[in-house]
Amino acid sequence: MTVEASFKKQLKYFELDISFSCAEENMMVMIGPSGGGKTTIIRMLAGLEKPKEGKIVFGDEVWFDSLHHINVPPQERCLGYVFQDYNLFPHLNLFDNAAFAAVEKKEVGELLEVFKIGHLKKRKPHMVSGGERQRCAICQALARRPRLLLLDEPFSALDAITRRGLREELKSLKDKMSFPIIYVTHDITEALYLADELLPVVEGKMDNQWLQKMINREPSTEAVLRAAREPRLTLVY
Amino acid sequence: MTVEASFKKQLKYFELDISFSCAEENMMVMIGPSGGGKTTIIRMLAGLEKPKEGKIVFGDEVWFDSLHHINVPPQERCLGYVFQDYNLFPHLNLFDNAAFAAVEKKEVGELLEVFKIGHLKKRKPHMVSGGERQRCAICQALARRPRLLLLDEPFSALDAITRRGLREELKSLKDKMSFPIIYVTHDITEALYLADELLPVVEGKMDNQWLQKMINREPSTEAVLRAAREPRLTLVY
Amino acid sequence: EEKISVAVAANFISAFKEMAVDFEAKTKIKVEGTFTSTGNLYSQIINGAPYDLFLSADEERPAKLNKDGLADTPFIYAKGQSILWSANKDFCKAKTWQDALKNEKVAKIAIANIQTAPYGTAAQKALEKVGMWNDLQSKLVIAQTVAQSFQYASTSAVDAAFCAMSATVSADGKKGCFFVIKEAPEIVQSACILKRTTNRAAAEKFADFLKSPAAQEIKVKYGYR
Amino acid sequence: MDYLALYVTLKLAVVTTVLLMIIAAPIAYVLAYYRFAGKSLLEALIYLPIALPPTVIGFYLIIFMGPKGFIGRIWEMLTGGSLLFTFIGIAIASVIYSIPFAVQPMKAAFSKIDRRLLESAYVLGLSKKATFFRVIIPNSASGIAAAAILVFLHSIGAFGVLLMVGGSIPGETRVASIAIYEAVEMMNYQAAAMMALSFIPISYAFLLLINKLNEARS
Amino acid sequence: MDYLALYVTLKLAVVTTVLLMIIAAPIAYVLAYYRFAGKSLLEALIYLPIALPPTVIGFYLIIFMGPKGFIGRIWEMLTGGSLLFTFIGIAIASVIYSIPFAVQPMKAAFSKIDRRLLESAYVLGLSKKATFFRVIIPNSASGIAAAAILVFLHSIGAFGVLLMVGGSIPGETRVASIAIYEAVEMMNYQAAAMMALSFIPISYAFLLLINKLNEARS
Ligand SMILES: Nc1ncnc2c1ncn2[C@@H]1O[C@H](COP(=O)(O)OP(=O)(O)OP(=O)(O)O)[C@@H](O)[C@H]1O
Ligand SMILES: Nc1ncnc2c1ncn2[C@@H]1O[C@H](COP(=O)(O)OP(=O)(O)OP(=O)(O)O)[C@@H](O)[C@H]1O
Ligand SMILES: [Mg+2]
Ligand SMILES: [Mg+2]
Repeated sequence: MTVEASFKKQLKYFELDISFSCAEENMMVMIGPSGGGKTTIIRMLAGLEKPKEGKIVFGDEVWFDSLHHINVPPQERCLGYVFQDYNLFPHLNLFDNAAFAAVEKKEVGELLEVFKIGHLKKRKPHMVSGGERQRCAICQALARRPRLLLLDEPFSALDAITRRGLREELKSLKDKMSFPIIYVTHDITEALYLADELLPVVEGKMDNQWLQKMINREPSTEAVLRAAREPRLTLVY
Repeated sequence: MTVEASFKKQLKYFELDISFSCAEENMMVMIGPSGGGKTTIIRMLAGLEKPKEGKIVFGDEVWFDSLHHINVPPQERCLGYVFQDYNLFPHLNLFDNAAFAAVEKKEVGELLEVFKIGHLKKRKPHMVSGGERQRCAICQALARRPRLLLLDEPFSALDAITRRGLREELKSLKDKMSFPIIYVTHDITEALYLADELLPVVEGKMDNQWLQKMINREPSTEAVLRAAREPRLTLVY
Repeated sequence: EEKISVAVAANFISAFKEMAVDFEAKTKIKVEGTFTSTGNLYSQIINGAPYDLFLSADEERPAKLNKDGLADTPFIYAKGQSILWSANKDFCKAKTWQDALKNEKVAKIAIANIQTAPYGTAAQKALEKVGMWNDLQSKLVIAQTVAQSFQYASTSAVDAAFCAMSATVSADGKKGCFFVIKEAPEIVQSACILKRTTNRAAAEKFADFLKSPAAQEIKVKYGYR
Repeated sequence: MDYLALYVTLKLAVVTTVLLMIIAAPIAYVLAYYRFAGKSLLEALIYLPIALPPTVIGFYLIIFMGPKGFIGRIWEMLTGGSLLFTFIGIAIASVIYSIPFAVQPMKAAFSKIDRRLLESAYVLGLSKKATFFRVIIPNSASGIAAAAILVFLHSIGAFGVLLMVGGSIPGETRVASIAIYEAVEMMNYQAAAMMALSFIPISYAFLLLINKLNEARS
Repeated sequence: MDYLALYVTLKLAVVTTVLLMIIAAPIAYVLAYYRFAGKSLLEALIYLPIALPPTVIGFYLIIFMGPKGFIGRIWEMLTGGSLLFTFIGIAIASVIYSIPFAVQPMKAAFSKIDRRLLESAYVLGLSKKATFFRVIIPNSASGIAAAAILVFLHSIGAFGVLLMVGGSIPGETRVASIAIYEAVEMMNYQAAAMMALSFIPISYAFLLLINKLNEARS
């Protein structure tokens, strides 16, 4: 199933105006400066925010169409969404959180193991570390067997090694379940590694230049000054 | 002023047992796997959690001493702490949040500008993006002119360019104010760039091997398989 | 087991309870009382409350029920006497109650609500008769019921209170002293059998009992006539 | 000491509390999350039972619940019996009398819940109703406890209303507070004080129970 | 319509609400954040005024506030006057009578506050007291509003207690609920209904005010 979306919305300091599509089994990575509108885009896909105009089509379902006044509520879009601030339900332990909307309760235990928090399943969210909470939120989203997965900086609180492992797991899970994934990250290496498609979002619009600028940044005078101390690392992921 | 700390505490799955010191004007970077105890260490330094035994000395002040039953409350430690989940006060707008414990109200406006959220100062925290909230939390911590700055993944929600800029700002601010900084990050490049000292924390203990393992990881069979697709980037910061 | 339900004006509780016990012993008919202000009982009755008998604190309401076809002809079941009571025994050293009230030290006097409580109306009439009503206005404290008027006096919240003779037989009542207010009209309390009663025979038996010498004895014991 | 009256009191308080928790929750939900014309007016009406003196409420309840009243007639059609002067009658009166104490704290608790939790539940496919039971209710425990405490204690003390609607039928509608009232009216202050003191252990036990439940949750 | 009584009622309700917000906040704070032996017992005592029939509370208040009572004697030493049958007297009675309605919702709101906000305030150097005023209070707005609404309305309807402590002195202690009670007793049901209906706009206006304040905050 392919997601196709195009929408406009006036935010306070710029207009969001973007269109993109993400094919089945593909992973689209959104990247861009802070405050650029990535989370807002994800929220619109999830049905939590309403574009001023535009259209969202998933496969042959129309989720949103400003012309025909169609707006499918989040419940019926059947997707997985890991929020940027990964809020779990504070009254439930990690297992119950992950199992909150699970299709098969059995899978939940496995998922928690895959994400290496199986031993913490009896703990409440405030009793575990930030990275552990984040991983639980991913389990929660996956356990409901979504048709589309929205991940808003899901690994931001994880160390490189854990992150690397989980990214692999996510990839293989995706292959098993075959749904499109839209992924927000600030880590370009990660973006380039994961992405089937890249969507650089700057001030609400797609901006391919930004990515270029970011990677091959001309060493400015300032940068030269710093160069003495800066490590040049070749990261082997 | 130098911080010296050593403490022990039994956590559920491992024992935290570590000692370190961080000299004035130095930045100590803590890095390590998720759930390894970094946040717990920071919380102990802040006085929010009590080690089972140990000692924390800041300059000539004793903040904590299990032998002499000394435990200076967080209020009197006069430090800046950016929490991992950067919780701002939901009832205040960004300006009031940053000014919450400011020594000079005048500085607050400047700080917000430095961190590029000056235009958002009238907004409530739930009305801005994750990265913007995070930057505000840093302003809040700095505005109180702390004697020691604790940063728990302060830039995790920021894109590389913004991050780069802010890191510079932080560095120059630090030079102006001259306080020790303890910094948690998952970004090794960042760690190596910023650190005067590095503290790799694994399962509650210092583990220098971990860093080695992380950087020069032997390409495993798995990694070889992946190699075809993996980009090898040279990041110029 | 036979049973009747009686709505009783709150001032008559003590006497009623003893009568009920006596009556039950004699007739094996159980008597249940509901006690509250006459006004409340009245509004219950006109809204269909399942009482068999109504013992009012006045004559007016039973008469009205009778007129509206809700009750039989009323009869008088008790007469009460107004008194002026004080917790301070020195208070009664004066010759008359008028003199006692004129004492400088008497700053506050309780009286039951002159509009809603029969004892309040009676006290007002007595004061008017002796020409003290206007002068005492600033010292008067209004209690809602005659029992409350007595409470004020017994807790020394006021220096003296117009209340019912029946108050003097209680434990606290015995601790103080009182004047009988002869100038006050007697408080005539009348009762009636309600038309909706489901057990007329038993209700009539209790009505008769109220007029019997045995009941009279209890009434006197509690300060009624 | 009138133990039967104490028993009726407890029974009434428990019944009222349970019923009101069920009735008040949806009302509080609507007040906390919806905006509509006349909402404040509706709220004012719901809260009216606190503002009115108990005798006045009792007075109107008699009218409504009496054989000629709206509720009374429906009840008679359904059951053939009368509502006034029965336990069910005082239970209904007590529920109406205490509604505001259940609605207000629940509304406050519901409206305090982090919107993001609700959004999270919606995205996970939960209907509004399911979200209410699985997210809102469990995260409002302290507000619900507050409501339960206020309602329970308030219905122990309720008296003016019950006397009007219930009379004083031993074992059925005669509650402890009526017994106290009668003792006071009879100037039997010691008996009144004894009875009133017995409320302390009852309230205490209930508070302990609620606090325990509340702690177990969090 | 007895406008003077209505005026006294409003004045009393406002005074009670303001006083209770100030008195109840620290009590609620202690109950929400501290654990100590006998806490539940203390709580039960604080809540007792709801559980007791108003006439009983009134009775004990007369004793305490009377010339021989503890409070009454202190007051007389300080001011030379009597406390009973004055506006201040009924204000005190009304405060005591409504304490539970202020404490319970505030406690619920305080205990719901995210611990991390408190930690953040402590680290920023705020004392517990400053944290209370700058973090806890502003983030408990809905609970405080609930408390204010309950207290305000409850003191409008308070009547049994006031009747006893106040003595129905026009312009001083005669509140509207007493006027209603008298109208009912005198079988003047229309006047009672009129007076009771006048509570609706009053309650409505107050609710609007509180809701506006609450919205402005959030
Ligand atoms: N609820 C809101 N109401 C109004 N404006 C908002 C709201 N949330 C965010 N914004 C603003 O909209 C813009 C886009 O925010 P968004 O959260 O989509 O950015 P983002 O790309 O996700 O940023 P980050 O990488 O920092 O998370 C920002 O300028 C932000 O201040
Ligand atoms: N409040 C708590 N009570 C008990 N255990 C806790 C609590 N918070 C965290 N833990 C546990 O203590 C360990 C260390 O947690 P900590 O938050 O210090 O890790 P961290 O290094 O900061 O991890 P991350 O990088 O994911 O933030 C973890 O195993 C975690 O589950
Ligand atoms: Mg975002
Ligand atoms: Mg952490």
